[in-house]
Amino acid sequence: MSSILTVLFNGVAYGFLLFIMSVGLSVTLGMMNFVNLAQASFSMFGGYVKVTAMQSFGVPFLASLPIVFIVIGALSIVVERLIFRHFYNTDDLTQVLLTIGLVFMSIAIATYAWGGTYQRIDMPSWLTGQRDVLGLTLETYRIFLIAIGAAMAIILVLGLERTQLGAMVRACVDNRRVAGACGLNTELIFALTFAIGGGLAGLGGALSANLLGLDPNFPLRYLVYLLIIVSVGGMGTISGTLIAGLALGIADVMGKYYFPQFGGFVIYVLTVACMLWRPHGLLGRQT
Amino acid sequence: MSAIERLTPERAKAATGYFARLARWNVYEILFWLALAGMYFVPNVDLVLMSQIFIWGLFAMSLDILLGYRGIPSLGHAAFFGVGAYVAGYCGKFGWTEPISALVLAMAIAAVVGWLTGKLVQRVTGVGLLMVTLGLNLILYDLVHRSTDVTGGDDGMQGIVIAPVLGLFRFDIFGRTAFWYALIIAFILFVIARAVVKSPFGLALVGARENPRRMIMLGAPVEGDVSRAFALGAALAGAAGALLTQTTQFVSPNTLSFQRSADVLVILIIGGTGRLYGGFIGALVFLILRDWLAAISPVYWYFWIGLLLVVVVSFFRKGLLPSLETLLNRWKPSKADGPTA
Amino acid sequence: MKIAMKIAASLLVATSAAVLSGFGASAQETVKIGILQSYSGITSLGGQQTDSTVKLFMQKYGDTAGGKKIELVRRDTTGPNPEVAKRLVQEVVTREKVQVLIGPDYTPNTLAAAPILMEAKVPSFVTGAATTGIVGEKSKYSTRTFFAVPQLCKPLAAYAVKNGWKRVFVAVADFAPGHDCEKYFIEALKDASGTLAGNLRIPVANPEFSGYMQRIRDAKADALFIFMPIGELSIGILRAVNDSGLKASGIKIMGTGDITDETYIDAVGDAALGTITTGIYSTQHDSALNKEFVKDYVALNGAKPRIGWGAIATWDAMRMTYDALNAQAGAKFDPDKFAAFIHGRTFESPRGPITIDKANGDIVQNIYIRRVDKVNGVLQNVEIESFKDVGFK
Amino acid sequence: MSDMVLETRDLHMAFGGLVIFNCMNFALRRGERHAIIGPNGAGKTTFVSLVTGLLKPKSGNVFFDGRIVTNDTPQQRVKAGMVRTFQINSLFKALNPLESVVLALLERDGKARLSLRSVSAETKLIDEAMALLTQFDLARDAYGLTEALPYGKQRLLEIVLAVALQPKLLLLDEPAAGLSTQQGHEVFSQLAHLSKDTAILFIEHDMNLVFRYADVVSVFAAGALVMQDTPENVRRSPRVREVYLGN
Repeated sequence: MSSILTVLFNGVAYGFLLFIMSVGLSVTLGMMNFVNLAQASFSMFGGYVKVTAMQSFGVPFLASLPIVFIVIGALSIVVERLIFRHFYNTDDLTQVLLTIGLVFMSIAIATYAWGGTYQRIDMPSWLTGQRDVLGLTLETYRIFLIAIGAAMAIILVLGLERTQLGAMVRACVDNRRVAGACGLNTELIFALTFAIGGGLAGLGGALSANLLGLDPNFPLRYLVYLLIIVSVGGMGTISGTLIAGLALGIADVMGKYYFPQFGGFVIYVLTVACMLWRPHGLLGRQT
Repeated sequence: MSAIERLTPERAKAATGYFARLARWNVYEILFWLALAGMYFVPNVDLVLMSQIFIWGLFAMSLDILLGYRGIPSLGHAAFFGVGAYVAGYCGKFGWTEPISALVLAMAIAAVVGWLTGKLVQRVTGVGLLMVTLGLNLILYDLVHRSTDVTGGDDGMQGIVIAPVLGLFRFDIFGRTAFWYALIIAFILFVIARAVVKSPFGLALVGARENPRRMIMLGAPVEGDVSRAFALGAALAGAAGALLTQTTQFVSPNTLSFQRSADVLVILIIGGTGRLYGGFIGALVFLILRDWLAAISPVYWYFWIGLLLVVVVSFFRKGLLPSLETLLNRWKPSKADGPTA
Repeated sequence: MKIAMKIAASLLVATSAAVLSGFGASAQETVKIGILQSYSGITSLGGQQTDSTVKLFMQKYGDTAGGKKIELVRRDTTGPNPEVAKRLVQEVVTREKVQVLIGPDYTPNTLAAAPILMEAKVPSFVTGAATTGIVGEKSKYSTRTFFAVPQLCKPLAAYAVKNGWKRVFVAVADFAPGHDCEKYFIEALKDASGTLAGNLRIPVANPEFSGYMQRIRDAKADALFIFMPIGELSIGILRAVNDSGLKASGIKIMGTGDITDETYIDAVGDAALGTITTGIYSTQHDSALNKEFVKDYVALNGAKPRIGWGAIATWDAMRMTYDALNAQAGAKFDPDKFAAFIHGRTFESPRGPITIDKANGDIVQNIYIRRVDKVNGVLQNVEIESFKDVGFK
Repeated sequence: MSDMVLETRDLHMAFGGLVIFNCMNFALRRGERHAIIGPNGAGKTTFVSLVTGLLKPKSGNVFFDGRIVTNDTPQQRVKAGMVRTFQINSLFKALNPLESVVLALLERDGKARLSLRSVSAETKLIDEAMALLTQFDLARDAYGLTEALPYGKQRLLEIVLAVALQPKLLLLDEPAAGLSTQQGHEVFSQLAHLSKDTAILFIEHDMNLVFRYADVVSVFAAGALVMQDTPENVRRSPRVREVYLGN
């Protein structure tokens, strides 16, 4: 019984990890309708910023997280102003090509700046090891992941899905001219949304790097996972991303525990089945 | 309102002539293929690289049938390439060494796989379609990669023997046979694909790309057409895969990788969709540049390839070929307007 | 003036002698060595290490061997990509006229290139592919300076049982080398009368291990044997073994040396401590030759990235190339003699003594049991025991 | 064989909890020119979509040509002779008018299947397409970009694509929408030339057009058929006025 609960707990934690990694993409792709694969690169840079802050400047782990959010958010604004804003009206494939190009460039930049090998990531001792909770021995970092993932989910769902800002972003995306005429500063709102999306992606990288390994190839390795989570959840819905992350996370861990012979299949098969069943994602608007 | 006009014979003839003109080969096309063949005689040219460019061009063209003509973006096109590659590999391994018939078999099996894929996804559009094709690709890759006993797995399949083409030309280390074999097969399949897209079926594909709802209200079997387009695209992709196996006498899960699916999409979009030639132009530019960049800047060539993509989408929004056409049309504005079907 | 005349005259004589004897216009023949490694992306470390080692070797032993000037031709295989690797081999063999090849890396690349090298009679060194049987009758010009999978997988079974870890759980990466290793290890475990507590095949694209960890824990084994390719999978599993508390539960963690490769063991961090691995080479190897090698390497290339197995495999390949060229000094390059000279040779390498099998060109070498320890604050694979002259089958 | 080309019996439709139709019974004779009028939200377009199969009713049946077609796909209904146009132009942007009409004819005859023969081999269909374009005064625009056509011409092309299929029943969703009165009359006078084998059901707001070209007028309001009668009677009906002006 205890092993079932531990496996379930680990699945939930993995689900939150998937959510944390993909929520940045969910914001730009879902809310802005911009296929920004470079979110994966923002994640990678988030990881590097964290590592650099901690190792070169002695910043504590928790303090490094807001730094990551701000630095990567600012970087997103720069990229948005310089490049992305010229591509709002292009089709999906053009955006894919543009942003995959940026991903390639980011890999070379990271190799140049931080070298081609994996980074050493030291976690503070209070986040390592295991803790006994209700008779179960649970990994400390996973407890932390669940807590921070849940906090992010609540803030984002309340802050972006249910508020004025969210409505404004949607209005701007649906019709820029009308939104502009209504007195909304579309440029500012777009840039802000990108900053939030980028900052979240950076956080995702910073929070997952110690589990996933951090090297210049990070974006290409995890891009597919980001796409899967966001599309299974449904475009434009943060709660969908959360549900997809949790569902796939639990299924993956359970699958590996009970049916290890199926290997990594579980997540792919579920994705295909889900997209055939609901082509616009679990919570996406089915048109 | 003007009085009702009658259809004059001249007008009817002009209309038929219009379609005939669309199907006719123009001088640029002939020059293009002659130039490809002429590459053989360029001193010190890398013949093997050229043969792989033809293969990638054919592969990208097969995606063009789906993406360019039918408007279906597949993120898993390498699956069909890989099916063709492995069928050709098994043929060579188990004694069916004659390459041309093995290639036809590879196409046939890839077509069946494509048709079934089409059946599965014919009601799905947009992101769902992207993710389903991607997912199927990943599943197939995983299956082949893991099944070491059956496929050789990650190490690749060993013991593939390919007999000389027509019993005369063996695959030599200079890549001479590979060059001509890949070029001629690619050309034959191009001619077939070209005929298909200029046929009524091609018109129906473009119609469904432009407006599927209207096609339904014309009574068109749009869903069946999706399967047929997938079968055709898969057959051509399978041929490209078989060509790769036969010219390299080797096959590995690499032929099925997501990386390949992404690369072929990139190549096609760089070249330009909906023209069949876009894939070949894209393959020429992409592979030659990549080879060159990897040689001069081994560690950082990713940066330059990335920059190339950014530049292409910034300045040649629709790909290189359409930009080239615009340029040519500017020189001779009298060219009759014609759609791309 | 006289001296100048003498020099001119002797140059003239030498030149005409060269022309007459058919050596070409130059007095000094060149030998082109192709280097086909991966320089891009995730796999770029392999190429980087090869380059560093070749640079060191040529700095130390000069750029001529057997009177022939060494010229390098570098190409990027871009990783395990047989389509590219085979094309590049064809390209360097037919257009660049390369006579000796270091690479290509990775098993599929090696297999795809083998027929070309055989047909063109180009001796090659396998410095980065471990599958059994990829050198031998199908490629008699090939020589392996790396290792063969059974070399690393088998000895650990005997070692484990000897130390009383009888029930062993086996976790391998779910791809061809993993399947090979699983087979060899389980065979050896049975021979040593140990028992299999369970086994797992873990997908190569896998960011999450907790389900597997729980399964391993449930099996209550004495030891866990791991085979993972170099990279994030190795880092991930060692961290998972540690974070999940599996290691603290007392199970012994062992595996092939890939999982604690020096190039990224720092990224694993203290989670790697105590891991027992088999290896062909550790920078900690206690010999004068090795100490000199490590000192020179660090002096030339810096302490980072750290020296891994690719470096030693390349070093020995260069060593044999120079020796073989010296052996045929003054004669036209002969690939058959080159291969014949190397096959059957035994010599001392920084890793310890190695022998190239006469019939197969495969390698026979000492396999070391190492334990990850901190040496001067740095994680190192410290050799604690060795198996002498382990064969490649 | 019934002389009704289209009938619906007890058609029930709802989106979520919102009931659009409850018990809609409707009939249309062969060759009839039949107009549907009614205020916005009366369910006119939904009705056309139910009839043509783009939407499925919750219950009830659609009869076409004496046969139940409720579960037929839109394509099957088209093949059976039921063709519609859309309220908003629904054309092929990248195809010119000639290609569009040829495509419609190819689909009508089931000739758009995999083949290696160029479209130009279908000379008969191309002639027919050109004849249709000529008849609807589009021959001069046959090779131009569809996008670049003036709106009225696009509207005509929309109708040509439907007419090309030689339907037994042509459903036109606001064919004159966005057209000037004069253009509207041009469109309808073209339609008047169609053979009497083709019944026409059209939704229209312009009462001049309705009363001039329809044989029968149905009035929809709030998901119900309020009245079905000749144009004269409808014009005079106080109920219809009530429907439009409210109580």
